Amino acid sequence: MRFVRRAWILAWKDLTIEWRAKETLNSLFFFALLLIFLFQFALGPDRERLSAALPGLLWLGFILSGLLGLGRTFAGERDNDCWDGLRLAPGEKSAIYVGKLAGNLLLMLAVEAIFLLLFGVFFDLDLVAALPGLALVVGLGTLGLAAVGTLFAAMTAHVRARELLFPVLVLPVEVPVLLGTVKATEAVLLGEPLGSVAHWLKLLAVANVIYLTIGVLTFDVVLDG
Amino acid sequence: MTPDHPATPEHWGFVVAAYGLAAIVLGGYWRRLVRLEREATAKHDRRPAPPGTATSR
Amino acid sequence: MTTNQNTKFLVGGAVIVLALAYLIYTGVTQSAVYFITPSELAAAAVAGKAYRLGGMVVPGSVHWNPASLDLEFALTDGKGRVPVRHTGTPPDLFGEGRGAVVEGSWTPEGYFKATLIMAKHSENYQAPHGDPSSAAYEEMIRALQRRAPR
Amino acid sequence: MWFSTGSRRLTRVLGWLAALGLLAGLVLALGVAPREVSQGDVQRIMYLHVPSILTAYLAFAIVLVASLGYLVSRRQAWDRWAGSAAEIGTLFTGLTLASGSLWGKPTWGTWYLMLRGMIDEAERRAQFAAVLGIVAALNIPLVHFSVLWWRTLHQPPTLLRPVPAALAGIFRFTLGVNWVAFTLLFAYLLAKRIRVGRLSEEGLP
Repeated sequence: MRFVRRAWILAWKDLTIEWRAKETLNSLFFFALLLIFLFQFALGPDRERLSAALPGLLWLGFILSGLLGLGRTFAGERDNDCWDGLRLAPGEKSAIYVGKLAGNLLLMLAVEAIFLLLFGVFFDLDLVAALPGLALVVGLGTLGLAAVGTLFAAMTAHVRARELLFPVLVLPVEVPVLLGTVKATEAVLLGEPLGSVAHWLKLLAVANVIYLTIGVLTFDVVLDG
Repeated sequence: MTPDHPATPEHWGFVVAAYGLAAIVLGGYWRRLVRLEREATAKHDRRPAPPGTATSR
Repeated sequence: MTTNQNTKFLVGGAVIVLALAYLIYTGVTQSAVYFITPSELAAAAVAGKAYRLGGMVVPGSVHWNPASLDLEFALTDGKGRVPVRHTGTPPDLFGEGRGAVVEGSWTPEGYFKATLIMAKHSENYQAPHGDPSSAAYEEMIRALQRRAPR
Repeated sequence: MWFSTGSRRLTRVLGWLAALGLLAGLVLALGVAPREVSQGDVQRIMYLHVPSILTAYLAFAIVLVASLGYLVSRRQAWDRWAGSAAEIGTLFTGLTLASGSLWGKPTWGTWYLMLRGMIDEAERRAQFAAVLGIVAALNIPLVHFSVLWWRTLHQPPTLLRPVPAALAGIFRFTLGVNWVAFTLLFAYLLAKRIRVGRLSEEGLP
């Protein structure tokens, strides 16, 4: 219970800071808007090409905005010299990981919801029908992205060229998550039953279990480094 | 590859290219290791080893 | 390494091993390719909607113009028959009387516009020659849905 | 650790065994093994391809174990094992690039080494590399299945599919000899790489 409370306090702190300044949320919102315009320019008005590429584009948007947000996970602690505060916090260090992860997850889901809404409006998607399936797939994929991203963000926080190294480290790990989510999103948008992508959902679930377990087990090592 | 595609000389070319590339890559790495080992041994032997270096930490 | 930490690592390791074992088990017993059949499409076709459609290429229905790359054929499951048009070269294993899965959309003009053709090769689903019974087609559709084990 | 200066002779023996094995494997693969009926002579690449990827998997398993060993004991020797095995594992995955069907796998070794190159301080480098090594090694089965499933729907490349069904005796024997030879070569290179790392003392790049 103390573990959950510690994690919650940290997530609450981060979300409060974010809510007051809205720094990340605002810039990510405009980033999403910009990406959608870019996609439209890049693909032209051909509706068929658009609908075929849509699941990939959607995840490209999630990944790009997610990486931007995740890379800044520990920016506050680093820039304000509070890193030692994290290190010296009493109790299980993995509570810090879980707290940071929860904060990231909420922020990413918020941005993705806005993104989806914009996609629905611009590309004329039937979001209501696909919503339950889409929520499951997006939730699983985002958790996989955030679990690795939060761990690696702590790892690269004090490495030179971290802005470059962070995405280079995260993206190759996310290959299975990306393939799975794109395929599952495609099926959901086509109106296929979730059972048709059950193997992908299992893969995503297994990936999440593995990433989360590694994160919890190794976070104290990463924080000390 | 269906059975009605007979093996053509290009296929052998492909095989030879793959094995040749492997030989070059592995051989190159091996030679690099040998060179590094020679250099490291020379450097290692030249200066008196400070206490504790012979065993790894 | 305290005992507390040891337990943590043991439990974590066990969780990871179990998750991977489950994945490998799932991976070996693979699931099916999902598509709708021509009769299902004919029953409720929505123009402009994207579908994945699977069936047998009707013998004698393939017309290909190598100059314009226009490909026309029909897919059937014994009950329904859907005309398909595609621009591009047909894949290697594509052929009359063989199974194929196409991705694309149903057009208001009354044909299926395919953006992707996937042909699968397997002895299991040769055309039900001279046997137009629905049982033979069902067997072929089932074979087509099966993922090729590698 | 195990490969102290005294075992240089063992390393040399390992090297000769590997050379002999590779020679035998090559003769079997290109000369003795018959032409495979459905894929033709190009199937002979499999005797190079499959042992390479299996050896790479062995290397990454060693990275995983050595990384865990480092985190538990904090001994630099474990880190040397992890870094050396990763380097040679990347080399072997690189060999399979030529036949080009296993994309996604060769990449991770490269960025593992990249992270090592970017951190100067030895202890922090070892810690982070250990965490990354664990993540990357456990990710391999996930990558394997995702790439496999992705490709089974979109036509898999016809070239270089494993020989279907029961692999006939001579094919299996050739493959086995090559696999053993590659494993010996790997052990030899690993021993040499670790020795170089220990002698140059500044740890691994």
